[in-house]
Amino acid sequence: MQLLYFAWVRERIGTGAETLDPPQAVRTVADLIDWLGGLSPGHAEAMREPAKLRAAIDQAFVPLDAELGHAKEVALFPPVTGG
Amino acid sequence: MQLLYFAWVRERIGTGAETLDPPQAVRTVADLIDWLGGLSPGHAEAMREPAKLRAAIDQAFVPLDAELGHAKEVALFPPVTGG
Amino acid sequence: MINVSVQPAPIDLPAELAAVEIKGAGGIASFIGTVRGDGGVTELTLEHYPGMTEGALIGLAEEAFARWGLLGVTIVHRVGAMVPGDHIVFIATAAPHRKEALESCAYLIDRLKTDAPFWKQEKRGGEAAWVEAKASDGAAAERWT
Amino acid sequence: MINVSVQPAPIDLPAELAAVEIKGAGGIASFIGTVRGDGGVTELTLEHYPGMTEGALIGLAEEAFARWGLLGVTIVHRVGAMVPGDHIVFIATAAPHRKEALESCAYLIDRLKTDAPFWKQEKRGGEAAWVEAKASDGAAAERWT
Repeated sequence: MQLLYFAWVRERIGTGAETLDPPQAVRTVADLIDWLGGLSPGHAEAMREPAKLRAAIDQAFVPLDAELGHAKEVALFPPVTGG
Repeated sequence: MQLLYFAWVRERIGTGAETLDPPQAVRTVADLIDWLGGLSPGHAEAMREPAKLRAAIDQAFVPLDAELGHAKEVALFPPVTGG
Repeated sequence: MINVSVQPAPIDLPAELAAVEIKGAGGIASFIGTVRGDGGVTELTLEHYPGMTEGALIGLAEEAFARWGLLGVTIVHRVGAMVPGDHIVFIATAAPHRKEALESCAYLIDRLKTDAPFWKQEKRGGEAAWVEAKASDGAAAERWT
Repeated sequence: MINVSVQPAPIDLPAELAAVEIKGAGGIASFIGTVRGDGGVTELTLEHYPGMTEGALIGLAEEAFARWGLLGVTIVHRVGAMVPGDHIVFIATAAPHRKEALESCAYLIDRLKTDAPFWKQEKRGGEAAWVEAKASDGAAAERWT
């Protein structure tokens, strides 16, 4: 699974993209956030407050309780601030 | 009193401006329209339907029942269509 | 900063847009009204009431400036003969935030339609006809009061 | 005609404005968002999600196009490093009449703020900070649903 990180999520983790293979038990975006938090101190810092995170699966915004299904690309980031 | 005419009011009367001295009995814009209608066939044609006329006294829009008072400049024209 | 112009010359959009950009503005809204060529219109002539027109536009600009706390307002209205595609009117508003810029721009074009002494005459081939005021313009202006 | 661009280059306002002018349009509304220099901001950096950003903007443009019967929509959003006064975003809509142009332009900037994956980082002197989303932006986007 391709993971993408933006803004302070990217900064805290130290990379904007990585390919990971989460275990079967990781079924939703919230599960993924929980699991990612255990990977490194940087990941832990980035995933510390799930309420401040937003997500997209295959380039479409999804709520954090969305099922990952057969997602190829999952992105995690703070609320958007463009315009 | 300086009279100004615009759009089809000007075209029907045949001039855009004239200086006239209405009698004392002409107290409101509506009186003026009525009086102007008797001046010439062109004036009559222009003043035929007062409901289609709008007016300004000294460059401020006024309703047709407005008193002329000491007006220096009175303009008569159809509803505006700019923009 | 208020900038009002009633002019026979074509509207220089890039220059007008650049002029309304004020240091500190977060949002600039603008509206351009153009001569539509539908219905067979070949020429449009704009007549106005010199003196009163400028006064009316400055009055509207000042009202919007105060009501929405604007940083800049530009109103440029062309008069005389135009052809389809030509720009009749350009309105731009600059504000710290987008809401004020967008609302005041809509306000100005709605109010200009009913409160400024302009008259349009359309030519279709050889036939000239004065455009009649639309009831919808009165309703659009009313919603701001 | 829909024209969407996400670019590091400065926005060429005169060219973009000219491009959205479609034969037959009676009204063109536009909005420019600029980098504000207040609060001591010296630099603004826009990060985005390549691929998803363009898709989101095209989706919004198509939605507005259909909902308001538009003749043209342009959305240009800059990314990368900018300084106060620079243009971040340009939105323009062309329609037969002013109401549709003005409403759809306001709609697009409101929705862009919540529905397109951009993130702003402000620099004040040496200090960099990610801008937090505003609750008012969510409310502004909601009013169109």
